[in-house]
Amino acid sequence: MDFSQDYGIHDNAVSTGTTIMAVEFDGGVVIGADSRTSTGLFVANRVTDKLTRITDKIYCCRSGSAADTQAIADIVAYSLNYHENQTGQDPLVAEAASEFRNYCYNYRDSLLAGIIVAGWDKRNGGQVYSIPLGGMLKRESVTIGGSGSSYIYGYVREAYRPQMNKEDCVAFVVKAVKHAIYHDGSSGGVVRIGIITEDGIERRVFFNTESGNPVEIGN
Amino acid sequence: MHKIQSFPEYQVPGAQHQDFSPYESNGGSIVAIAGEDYVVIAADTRLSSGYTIHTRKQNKLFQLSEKTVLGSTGCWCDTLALTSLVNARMQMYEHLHLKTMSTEAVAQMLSILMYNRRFFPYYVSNVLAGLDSEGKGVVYSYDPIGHCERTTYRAGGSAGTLLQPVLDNQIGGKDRDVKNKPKVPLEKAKEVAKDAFISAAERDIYTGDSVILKVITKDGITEEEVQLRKD
Amino acid sequence: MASERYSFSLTTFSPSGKLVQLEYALAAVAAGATSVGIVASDGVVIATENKYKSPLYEEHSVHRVEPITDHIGMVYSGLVPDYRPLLKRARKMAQQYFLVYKEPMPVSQLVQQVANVMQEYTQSGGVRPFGVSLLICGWNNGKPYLFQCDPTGAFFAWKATALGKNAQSCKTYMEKRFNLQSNNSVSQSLDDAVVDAMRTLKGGFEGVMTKDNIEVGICTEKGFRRLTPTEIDDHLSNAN
Amino acid sequence: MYSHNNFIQTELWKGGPVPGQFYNFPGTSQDINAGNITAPGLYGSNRSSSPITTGTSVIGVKFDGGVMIAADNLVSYGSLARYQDVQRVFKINEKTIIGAGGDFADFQSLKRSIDQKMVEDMCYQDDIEMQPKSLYNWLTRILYNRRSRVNPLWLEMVVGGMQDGVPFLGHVDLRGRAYEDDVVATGFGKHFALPLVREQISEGRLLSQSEASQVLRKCMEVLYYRDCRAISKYSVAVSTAQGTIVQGPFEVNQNWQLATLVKGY
Amino acid sequence: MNMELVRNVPKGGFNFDNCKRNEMLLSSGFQHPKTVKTGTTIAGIIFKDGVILGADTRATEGPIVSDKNCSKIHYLAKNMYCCGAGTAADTEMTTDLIASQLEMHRLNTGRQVPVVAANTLLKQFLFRYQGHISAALVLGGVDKTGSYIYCIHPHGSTDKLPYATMGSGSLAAMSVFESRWKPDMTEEEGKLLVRDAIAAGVFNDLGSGSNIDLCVIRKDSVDYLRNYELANLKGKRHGDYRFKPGTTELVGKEEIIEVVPFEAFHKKLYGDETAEAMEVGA
Amino acid sequence: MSIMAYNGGCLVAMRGKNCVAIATDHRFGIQAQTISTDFEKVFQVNPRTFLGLVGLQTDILTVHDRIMFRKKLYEDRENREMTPEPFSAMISNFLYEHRFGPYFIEPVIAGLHPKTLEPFICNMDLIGCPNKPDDFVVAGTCSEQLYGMCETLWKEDLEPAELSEVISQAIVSAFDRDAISGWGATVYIIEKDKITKKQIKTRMD
Repeated sequence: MDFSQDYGIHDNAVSTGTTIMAVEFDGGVVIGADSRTSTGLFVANRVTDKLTRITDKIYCCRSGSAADTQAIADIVAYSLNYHENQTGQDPLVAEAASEFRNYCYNYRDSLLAGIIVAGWDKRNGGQVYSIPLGGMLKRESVTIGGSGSSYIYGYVREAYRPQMNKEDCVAFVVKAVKHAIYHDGSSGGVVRIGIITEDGIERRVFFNTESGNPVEIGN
Repeated sequence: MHKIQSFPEYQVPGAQHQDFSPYESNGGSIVAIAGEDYVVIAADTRLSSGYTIHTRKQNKLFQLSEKTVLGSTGCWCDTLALTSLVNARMQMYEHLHLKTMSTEAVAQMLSILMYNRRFFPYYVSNVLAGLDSEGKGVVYSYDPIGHCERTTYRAGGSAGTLLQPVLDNQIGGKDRDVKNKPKVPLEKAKEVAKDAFISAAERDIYTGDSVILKVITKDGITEEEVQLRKD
Repeated sequence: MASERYSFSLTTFSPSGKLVQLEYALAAVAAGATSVGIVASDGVVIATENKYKSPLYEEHSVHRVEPITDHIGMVYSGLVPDYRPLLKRARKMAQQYFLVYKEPMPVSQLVQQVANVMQEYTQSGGVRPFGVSLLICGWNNGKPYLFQCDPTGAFFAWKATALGKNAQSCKTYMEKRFNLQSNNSVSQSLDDAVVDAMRTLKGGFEGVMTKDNIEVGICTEKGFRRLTPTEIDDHLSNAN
Repeated sequence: MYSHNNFIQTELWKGGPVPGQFYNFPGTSQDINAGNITAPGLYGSNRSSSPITTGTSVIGVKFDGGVMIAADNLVSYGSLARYQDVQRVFKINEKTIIGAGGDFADFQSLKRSIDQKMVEDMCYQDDIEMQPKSLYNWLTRILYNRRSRVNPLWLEMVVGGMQDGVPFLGHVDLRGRAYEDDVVATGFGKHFALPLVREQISEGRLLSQSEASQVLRKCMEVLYYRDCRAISKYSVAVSTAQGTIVQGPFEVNQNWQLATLVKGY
Repeated sequence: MNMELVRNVPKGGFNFDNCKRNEMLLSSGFQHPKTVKTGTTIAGIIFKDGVILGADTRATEGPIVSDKNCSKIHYLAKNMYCCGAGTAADTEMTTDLIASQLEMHRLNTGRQVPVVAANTLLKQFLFRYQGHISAALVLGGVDKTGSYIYCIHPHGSTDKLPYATMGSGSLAAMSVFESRWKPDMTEEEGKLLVRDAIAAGVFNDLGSGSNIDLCVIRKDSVDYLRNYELANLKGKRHGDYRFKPGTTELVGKEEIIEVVPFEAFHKKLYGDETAEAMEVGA
Repeated sequence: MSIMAYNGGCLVAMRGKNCVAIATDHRFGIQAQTISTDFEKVFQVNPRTFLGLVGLQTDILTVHDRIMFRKKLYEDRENREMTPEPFSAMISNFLYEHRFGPYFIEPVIAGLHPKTLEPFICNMDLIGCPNKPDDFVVAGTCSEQLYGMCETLWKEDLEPAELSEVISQAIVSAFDRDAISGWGATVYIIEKDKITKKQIKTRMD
């Protein structure tokens, strides 16, 4: 009997139907994400943290199946930590991205994961790598991902300028994710922002209020 | 096939492709017990589907005349359609013949109305209770396509399988070394009907909230409500 | 020595019918620190030396008395490194038993299984016997139990026993005490047993016995636990 | 050998009994499972159709002296939150209000018919207005009719108003399943709003008008948090003895302070 | 003797021997049998001094209630409990297994296990089975670093939250949390809130029912409040359903089987062969 | 149709005052065809413990064999009687081992603890989820009918004689409304020092 006929609440896998984004700037990267996790039409978690720590200066933004992306992120974090201990050096962002790519590509038929890897390293500064479904890997100076991203390609293309400073990047990402939240039913909640520089990460949360202007709160 | 499927670029992301079934089970149970000069019919008042309770106070007993009450559960929209049809037919009969339909006639008509929809049946479990032309209590039970059976007691609806053996045992007096089956007094019938629902509410998730009990005698119809579990 | 010719492989008997590797393993045990165990009517105690060769050691960091489940505990004489894997295996066995039968593993069952493991290591290729003997104590069926497991895979139930360096003198001491008692035990009660265990250990103890160089575990109806240094101190004053 | 006679099953009477085999047991339950009953013949059993432009929950509550129906102002196009200023609750006349969830195109077509009726009503100039129960029954029959043709209007509606001076509140869905209660809801509202309102009206107590609007406001807030197809703006239709009125749009209260407490997974 | 070598002795882990046969049986048109599900409302919150977990007590087999008073708050460790929804056997066995791993971890490390360790064990276990073990869990616990509630889905994804619900009644329970939860509640407020959330599930979701269980975990104490509230009692029967002895007709006379001592019974049941067989072997 | 109903059959166990009862029908069929009418599904596994298995007949035999093997292993190894609690835990564990390729049976266990004489009843689904209520447990093709009967007839603290009547009436009335169970029934009443076995007269159709 189709008990949960209505909205696929119980049978569906949990997915982060998501908008995620990352931008490089001189000296670091800004990453951003909405905070909605859904099963079918039900919001399973409205304050999800999709910005996941891999090392102190490398983070990933997760979209796709929550279970798959969490599992991969855990494995990569473990292996980079091991790498760090073995070599005594901070891993490169490219190494992290390549590690992610390996999992996403090798298990492309059994995983549903679209990931953005972003961070800062000594050799190349702030970097953003995009790993969409299928497991290809591409470095980009600005990238977006997740179901909500299709609504903001135009905006991102229009509003992005190379060489933006940090705060401009933050404003740009917040605004873009807010647009996606506004249009995409699978994205919602607050906008979480991470600013990764040489000094590590600074986290901010922007509420999505009536006025349309994001309100910054300390974190 | 929908036209949209041949134009994949126009498919709507996130639109839910839902299969439509015209039927839905809305739960509910009925118990009817006929005696020498009375008939008791009871139904619970929970209307539900899936895991949701739509309302806790849906009366599923339809009084058709002074002597006849129909209990109907299953697909609630079919119940609504069927009972309003029965009501209309009975009114037509009354206008045409200048008398109220007898219980036997209602029973027969109901069977025909249901068989009319043989290949797209009313998905309902009907139990008709009334006094026959001799004033004796009588119960008719139906399958979804109109097969009609005259009995003295019957349990139907979602907890029908649970309760039928209880009635067999307590009212029918089966499986016992009883040579002369005693006639069931009205009080006993009411007791068993209520207790049957208490049992059903324990184990059938679609039966609960409260039970409405109607007693038809030559003096008319009385109604009683007993509360059941609400979970 | 002639026996050395037959000691290159574990699975080879000497002409006199001995497995000399096992005798060497027992020798390793006999050279280990002394452990004693005493059963009383209301519980069982196990105790051992935990001496440090240098004052630079951090005390109470590595334990010799360890719990296996809530109601079973263990101590050893012999080689520490061999003790750890056995302890881990024992804990796992106890957990697996509980998962299947939803009742705590009887002490005798655990002992049998641990002994099975130890026996396997006397007969398999590429391994050597464990260099430890174990004292396993526990409570079930409303009774205290004390078992000994040897590297050979043999196991015994005791009212009181000792392992390690001074085992023989300890046993002699306890036998004497046993003969003085009339209740088929070395001690009157668990509290007495703790004190008796300390006195027994003291027999061959080099240096001064303090709360920091012995370990004591007790098992009663309430389960198994290691005594804290303060508790040991209290009992030590009685033992003197 | 004999067990491989599956071809008989399909050839002779699909779904019927094969010699020596049962197809319908008492006690194995589920034999009268809605999903399994097929309607062979002209119509086929299932029709695969899907609503495109949809509205989500509608909630209706009775209070002492009237009825209130609330719904948010969104009509989605799949997962796109496309039209964010659509009213989904309506005043039909001075005695009747209605709220609609489901396929909004289907609703608009129904609404045109209803409006037509209102014009007719007005033309008679007899001061007789359609009452909510009439509309409720009419909708039930329309929807049942369409479902019986296995071509449903993909709708779930709440009808309310004053029936002979007494508050009336009913619910009709795409199959023509209709019932009345003191609180009704459609879609996600069934899961989120009913518990919240039922908690307050247990023991048969009726809410006051301000309590009713308070609890509706709370429900709309929860729905905004937890329904992927809801937005924060909503409208309310109210019917009392004084007449009917649609109010709004209102903005729900939001509290996201929670987000600052959560980090990692 | 190495008992593990003997045929049919459980090696641990799942056994897939029957899969092929079952697939064949079921492909000839038989339905797969139903397992007991706990439709369930489970919930957990963090309050000022710890966490509170709650659950209903109904287990169902399709539309039939198969257990009216099952307990869905499972023990994991002294400082952690875990509510389970989904297939009853799965939640039961999964939590038992993890509890046992945690106990071993505790003994081997010699210190209290942090809640996050339980979360990791659970999510990795469930992820390995890719959702085929249908256990939806709310894990709650207190350790040295603070109080935690984790929401664990069958596929192995987790959410760390201050309040969480799961099961078929999760929506009803969540509506209560969303409208009344606030940070730093007192224990009394917290218990009332969780009770209300579970009650919302019990009374509005048909998959949940019967009683309300609570479990309060504080820094150094736990209150497992089994049947905290008997929300639904069986109605009082009106009739008397006793039978006179001899009502049921028998075939022949009743037979009395003597209760023999275990040893004799064992011998009778298995015969004496075992002893002989051993001797032959020797 | 469920594979569990292929051979038909039903079981019920009840708790009484210092006693337990377990009842089984006698039918073994293949779908509608009745093969034999003396297939009892209840086995005495210890002096005061009974195990009932209902479902696919081939699995009843297999599972019974395997469980008895494991039980004997336990009893020989530990040299003591297996009490009902660990016995049912073991069955639960055995069934869950086959989580992804289950045996199509449902067990019912009824007995008295050999020492404390505490009554014990338990049933499980086919993958071993234990259910130990303090009233009654049912299994088989007419479990719904049995639920209805037991909920109505059972009450606390029934004496052995009363319990015997209640369980007999419950199973007979229940399987009279089930086409693939019945053809006779056996009831066992387990008390401290005796077990009463009764064959009940029933319809044979």
